[in-house]
Amino acid sequence: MTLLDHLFIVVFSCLIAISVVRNLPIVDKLAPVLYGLILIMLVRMASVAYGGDAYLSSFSLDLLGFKMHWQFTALSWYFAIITLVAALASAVFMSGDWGRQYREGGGNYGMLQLALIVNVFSMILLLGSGDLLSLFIGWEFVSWASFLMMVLSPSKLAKKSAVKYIVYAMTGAMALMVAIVMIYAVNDSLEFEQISIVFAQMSGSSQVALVLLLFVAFAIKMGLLPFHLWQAVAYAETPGPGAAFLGAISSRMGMFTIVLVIVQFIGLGGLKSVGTSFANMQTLLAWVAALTTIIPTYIALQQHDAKRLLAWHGVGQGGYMLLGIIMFDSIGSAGGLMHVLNHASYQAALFMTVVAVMYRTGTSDLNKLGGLVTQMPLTFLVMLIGIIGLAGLPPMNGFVSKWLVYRSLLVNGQPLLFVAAVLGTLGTILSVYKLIHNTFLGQLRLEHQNVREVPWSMLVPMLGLSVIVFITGFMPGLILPWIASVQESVGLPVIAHHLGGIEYAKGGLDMIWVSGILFYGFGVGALIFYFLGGKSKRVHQYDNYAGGHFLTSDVRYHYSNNFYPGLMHLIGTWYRGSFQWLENSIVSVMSFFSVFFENIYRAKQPVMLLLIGVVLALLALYRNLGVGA
Amino acid sequence: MNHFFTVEGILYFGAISLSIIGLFGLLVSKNLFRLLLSLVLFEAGANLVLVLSGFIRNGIAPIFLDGNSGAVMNDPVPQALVLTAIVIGVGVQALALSLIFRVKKHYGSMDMRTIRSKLEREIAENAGVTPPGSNEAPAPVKLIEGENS
Amino acid sequence: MNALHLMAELIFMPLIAFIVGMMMVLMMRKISARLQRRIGPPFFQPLYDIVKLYGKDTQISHGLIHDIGIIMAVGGYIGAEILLPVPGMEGIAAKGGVITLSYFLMIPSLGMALGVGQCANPNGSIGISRALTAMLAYDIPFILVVFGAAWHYQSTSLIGMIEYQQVHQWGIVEMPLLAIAGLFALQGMLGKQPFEIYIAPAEIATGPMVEMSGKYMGGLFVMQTFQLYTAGVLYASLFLGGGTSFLTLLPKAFLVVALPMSIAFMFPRYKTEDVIRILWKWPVMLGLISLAFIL
Amino acid sequence: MNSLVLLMVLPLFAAFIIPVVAKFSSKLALFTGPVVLCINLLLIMSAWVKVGSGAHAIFLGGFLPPVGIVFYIDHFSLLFSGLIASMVLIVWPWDAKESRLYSLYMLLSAASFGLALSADLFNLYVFYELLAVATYGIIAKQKNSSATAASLRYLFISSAGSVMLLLGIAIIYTLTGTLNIAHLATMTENLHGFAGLSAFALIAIGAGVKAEMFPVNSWVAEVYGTIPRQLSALLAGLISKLAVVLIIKMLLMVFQVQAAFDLLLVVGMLGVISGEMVAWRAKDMIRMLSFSSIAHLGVLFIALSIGGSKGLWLAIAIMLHHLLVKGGLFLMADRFSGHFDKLKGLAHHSPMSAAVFLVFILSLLGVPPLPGFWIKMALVMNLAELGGGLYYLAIGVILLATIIETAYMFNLVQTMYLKADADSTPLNKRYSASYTFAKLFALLLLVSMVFVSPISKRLKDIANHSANPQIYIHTVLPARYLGEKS
Amino acid sequence: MKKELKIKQKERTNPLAHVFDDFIRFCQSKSLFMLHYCTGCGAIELPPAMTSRFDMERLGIQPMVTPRQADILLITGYVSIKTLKRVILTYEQMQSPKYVIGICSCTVNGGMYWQSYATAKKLNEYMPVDVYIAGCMPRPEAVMAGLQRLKDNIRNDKKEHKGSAWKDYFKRYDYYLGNQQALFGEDWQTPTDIIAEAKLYGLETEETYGKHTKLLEKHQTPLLPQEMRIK
Repeated sequence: MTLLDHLFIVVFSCLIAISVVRNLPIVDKLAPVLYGLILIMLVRMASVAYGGDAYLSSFSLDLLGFKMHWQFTALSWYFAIITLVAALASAVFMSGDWGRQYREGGGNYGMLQLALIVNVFSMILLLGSGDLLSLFIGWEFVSWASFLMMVLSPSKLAKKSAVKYIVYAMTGAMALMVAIVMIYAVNDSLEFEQISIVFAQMSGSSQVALVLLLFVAFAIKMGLLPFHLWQAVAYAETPGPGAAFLGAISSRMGMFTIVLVIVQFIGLGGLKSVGTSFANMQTLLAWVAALTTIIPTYIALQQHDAKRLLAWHGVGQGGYMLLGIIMFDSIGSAGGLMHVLNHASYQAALFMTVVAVMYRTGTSDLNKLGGLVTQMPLTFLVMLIGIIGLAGLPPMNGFVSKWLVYRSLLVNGQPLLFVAAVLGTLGTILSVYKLIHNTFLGQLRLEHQNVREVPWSMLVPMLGLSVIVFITGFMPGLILPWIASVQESVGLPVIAHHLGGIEYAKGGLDMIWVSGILFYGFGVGALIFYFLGGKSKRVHQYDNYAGGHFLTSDVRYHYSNNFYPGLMHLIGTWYRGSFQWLENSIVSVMSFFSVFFENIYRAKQPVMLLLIGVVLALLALYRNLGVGA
Repeated sequence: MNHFFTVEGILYFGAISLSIIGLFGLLVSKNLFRLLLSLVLFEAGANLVLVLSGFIRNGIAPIFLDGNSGAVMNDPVPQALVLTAIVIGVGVQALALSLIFRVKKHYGSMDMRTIRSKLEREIAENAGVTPPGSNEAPAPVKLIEGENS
Repeated sequence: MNALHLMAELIFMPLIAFIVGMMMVLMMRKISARLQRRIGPPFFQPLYDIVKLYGKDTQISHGLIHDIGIIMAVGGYIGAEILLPVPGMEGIAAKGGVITLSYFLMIPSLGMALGVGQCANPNGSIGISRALTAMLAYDIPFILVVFGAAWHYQSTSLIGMIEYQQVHQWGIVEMPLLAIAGLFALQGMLGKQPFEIYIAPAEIATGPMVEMSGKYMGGLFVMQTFQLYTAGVLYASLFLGGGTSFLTLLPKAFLVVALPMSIAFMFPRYKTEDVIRILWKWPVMLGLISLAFIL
Repeated sequence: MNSLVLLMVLPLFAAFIIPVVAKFSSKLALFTGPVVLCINLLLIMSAWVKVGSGAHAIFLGGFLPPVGIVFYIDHFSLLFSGLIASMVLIVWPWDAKESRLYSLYMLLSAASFGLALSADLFNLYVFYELLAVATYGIIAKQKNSSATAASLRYLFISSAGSVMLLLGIAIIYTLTGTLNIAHLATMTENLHGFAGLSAFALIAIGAGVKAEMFPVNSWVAEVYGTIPRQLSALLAGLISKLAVVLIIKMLLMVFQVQAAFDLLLVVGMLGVISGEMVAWRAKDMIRMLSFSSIAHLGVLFIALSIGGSKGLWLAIAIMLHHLLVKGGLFLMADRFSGHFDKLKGLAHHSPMSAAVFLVFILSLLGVPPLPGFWIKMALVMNLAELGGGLYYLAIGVILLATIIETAYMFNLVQTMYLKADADSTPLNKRYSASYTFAKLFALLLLVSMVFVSPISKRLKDIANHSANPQIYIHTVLPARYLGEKS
Repeated sequence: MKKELKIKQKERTNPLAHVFDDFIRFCQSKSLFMLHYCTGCGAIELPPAMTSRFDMERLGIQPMVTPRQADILLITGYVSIKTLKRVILTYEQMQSPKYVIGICSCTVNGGMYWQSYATAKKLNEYMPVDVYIAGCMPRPEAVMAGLQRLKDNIRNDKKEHKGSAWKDYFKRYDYYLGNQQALFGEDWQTPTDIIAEAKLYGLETEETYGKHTKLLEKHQTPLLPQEMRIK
């Protein structure tokens, strides 16, 4: 009974426990404890993250001639630790006052807790998969689990977007099944090593087919460009902390499988050999990643619902991870992998702040909020740290992984990709400022005068996550060993790192010094501000320059709607929703065929069909055999 | 084409043309009864083909053999088979006739097309659904709740 | 680099930046005056303005975030100065390269944006939305220039770049088009005339500075000095070979800052979308062409 | 072993006795049918044990083949006859009071037993016709008169199909001079020409009418739309499978040639695509289920096109799975009557029926733990092993069908879990036997989820045993006949 | 003629503070931001003062847009009652040390509108005025001279006390408020809170409060700034 078996057993028993006790009041206390327990089990296996070898599970199934076994490598441990921390945070968030309000609002609270543990269980199962078939089963479990989480919210739009998600997810699963079948057909085994062996033997066109199928399957889950339409609406409509959990880690399972299958077993040589010299598969993937950083970010810029805005950013940041990993060099892949953890931390924190604002004000529409910084200062602090992380500015961890991605683009000499990534970053800065400005800054509305700070049960996970965002930013050396051991286990060049940051021949990064200098600068600025200048008088929000006009409460003196008019004048016409049009056209083609077949079935005289069928069959046989009577 | 003008060639041609006529009748005719008759022709043609499969040129029917086993005999087995096939055909056609009477009584018309569209509308109604793509009148728009239910 | 040397650098680098920056502000106002055939302000005018603003008896604040905004604005630039190597003093340029520096230049604008946000004045918010859009506009060519330079000098640390240029010719000689694109981007970065829509005085009452009084306005003036100094010295060390001593560095920096200034006062103000269109069209095109040569 | 003929004789006898018995006491008439079926079930069980892994042939009337009619008994045919007996018992119309309907059911089961057991081509044709007549009778017997119209239209297409079947048999007879399948199996070489294959095509499409094959299954929507749910469960679940058994007998023994496989493959793919597409547009449960059963029979044909024992094993597994799932869904269908929008909030009224519905759908889609997944996985793996463009196209079609199925099934599930509003019909919650049987089927499905590997091993030996022609020929044809011939 | 009103703010005594204060006053005199608020016809004289002929920038004076940044409030020309409301709000939004320069004789004594019903005759009744520049539109030279005078007053305010008239607004706020209420009615109020400002910076005297401030408290709901609170 290896440690991995203990982990599986503990997770499964937690699933049973929560499903039994989910409608009783004690689930609020039990859920966080259980997730903490799983986290401890995971930490016990931490040796794999510091260069130890993978844990093999003693379970193995042999069904219908397919052998299945499970293992836990450094890669799976890295993703598992992110999943567990995100699950613990959202469980603590869920089981406090938010849960009580959700229950009173008619939501099915027990099912939400169950959905969370089912998600965690299926993710652990996927992460622990040892061969292609267990990977596929884990993959299906994860898609169905997140469908279960999405379908819980009572709104009609949520259910419609959940169904749209499951259709996308099933398309991905079927593409994965075809790829697995192509690999199985060659020499009847489903081990991971088979991928590289089979890939080497394959002809050019089927190589392209295999890589494209694998990429389509994983891109759908990660919401990369052509398949990104489902993710934002689905995650925005998921109830409260569920959105935080899904936004943080659920779509990163696609990243796990991309690293596991495409990076580890097909590798850079494989990708480069596929396709013509100019447009090989690596440039294609890189450009999909680059476009994914830009287009969803600028769609997010347009949203006026906070959850939708954050969900679109989740899609955008996925592009960074792929951009980093596709460079296949030490710093690029380290940047991509680290971005998974960074993004999970601040995306979960930001989603929780938006849910906290909804908990107090009842709406997340950016045009109906404003000025809440005086009422909810701690939530503002968490959102501030979160947006600095999301925008990738120095003190926070987002900067470290973005710096790594930029550095690798610089070293590999990719100017256009570099500009695309920067375009994505700037778009993020613009839209996160719009988020924090419209929610917390500006004029406070009358109806929000007596809004109070959210209770501690919601503040603790938010503050915890923002501490993680800051600590991993200030001392990236804490998580870089994990990434180094992941790189080693996946066969990528390992990154040289120390506690402060990254050593690199042509210009490294030392976050302790950089953040130190920044705080030194803030200290000097504060000194100048408080000691050189005199006392300043706090004034009411109506004591404001308005060209001599007397401000009163009947006219709202606040600017939030259509926040970037200049930018929108220029690029407004580019939002033609061409992907939406593509999706609609596919659906209309399908409905055309279905009407065509339906009319066949309404034939007046079915014998006609019989005659046509017989004649065609005989013709086919005649041609097929090619010989006369 | 040489064996076409032999005896069995002509007989085969007759049998096959009979079944083709029956098939053509099935395709073209609208009236139920004419459909049934063309079905009868079609089955008769097929039975003829089955009988002919046992035909051997200038063989005589086995019944006429009085002991001398030297002569060439036609194969009796398909004839036995045809008997059952004809009996089955008759049974089916009788059942079809009774069904046609009840359908005529209920739908009041013998035209297959009106029966089909009426049948389709009845199925859709008892399933509570608008009939699929009925091209007569477009589905009535529900202006007022329950107004045109 | 012992602790004492570092402590000295931590203090003197921002101080030098402040002084040189004030001289640059003076030069700017003198150039604009001379162009209008006026005499222009006396020599110490920037110092007087800043001291007067800090010496104000009363000033208003809209909340803690308003104060923190100004602190982040000034502090961000002080941090950026230490990342910017000057002859004799290198600060921690080795620890973070030119990418970190370009991110450091974004922190003050974000800090100011937060501060202005809490002023709850729509003029300020409109100004900030235009300022961030302008940042989006000028940062693309700037990043392209940084990419070209880093790729050409094969390192991202400014010290390495300066040494390379001491040995070989200056950057401007080897990458002329990139230098021109850099100037174009510099025009946008300094927020001078053609791209100055976000502090349009008549239209949105100087945008972000609408509610800044006393020491808050003083902070922004100090930030302006740092901004000019950083732009000048960064451009000089990227393309004009930096200076082995201050005597060689300062004339270059002043020249670099003087050029956009003199161009600036000829132009009216562009609309925001025109700012983006121009800054995304011409400098980016120039940059890409020059990159084609370098790569 | 000869008692197995009783399987066919008893129901026929009962079919004619029931109207007479009904004169005396209607209760006796009510019970004769199920009693006969129970006896048959017992006979089948005893035969199953006796046959063991071997096979047995019964020569009717003592005439040795190739003249006489032969019944071939092995686990494959016993399995089917067991299914027939149990399915007709489940679907027995207890509330219908006419004795004539019971005799028609008896006729139906007699014909099915005959079809499952007999090994002679013309004999198969006779039982196929008997089955057809019994089906027309039962469909026409329903109270609403639209059923008569549906059965009339069904009669026309089906009898046209059986004429095609007759033509096929005639061609085979002209080519080989015999109709005993074992005898045919020995002289396959002259059947593999164009004439032989065209005979197979005629037989396949002729029998295809009842097996809901693509071009000829337009009757499905009309008939299932008018008859009660239990009967459509029987028809969709089992009777269509019996027609496929007829094709299987011909395919396995005689026509193991690539041209035949390609024909079945193309027809199967068209069936899958057309079934799924129209089911996607369906707006009520019965129409959706009928087109979904067309699609799944298409999958069955694709499985058959793999050929050999592997193909047969997959076909049997798919047939059993489809019987359980489609039968269960049809049995539950009267709980989901009416337009989908009317089903809003159904899951909150009766969570149990929604849960059972979900289990069936998830197994239909092939979601991992459920047996549906293992069957789909094995099917796709075997198709890939054969290689070749057409087979990969088949894989693509099957998986595309799964995606379309997910779309419309979960659109329905989503409306069920919505909040009920004004015009959603209250559930008819009265007790109905078929709902309990549907729950039994769901339970069977979940149980089989646990025993997937033993069941699949069992099915594999049945398939290996009944798929190789040598065993078939040796049990049916006497040794001395073979002696001279081979 | 007015008795010297004692304000609570203590003068800093230590010598270093003196040097420092002198330096700040010197810089204040050298750098003045002018809020160009064109209330009347006199405004046309200011552009020439700023352009190349007279070049106000030599004196360190820059035009600024918002009252928050401005030091000098130039009231040019007659002040109608309606404009006076905006002038007072702008004045109160300016940060002290702030100076008011009344240009044109209309601000001094009503000028040619001396008997009009619609204008405010004496500007210094409503706010303390530092320098008056008479003339029915004084020429730019006069404006420059007035500005120069203001600079001198600021520089040697210590001796002549002519440069800190702005304190008078806080010291005798009740008098000014009374005049304003006489003009605009009892319920006259501005969103700026002068009393709290006086308290904060210790510029209040016994004359700051009086009958009129009590009227103000009766009408104005105190606009207290939202304090940031955790719970």
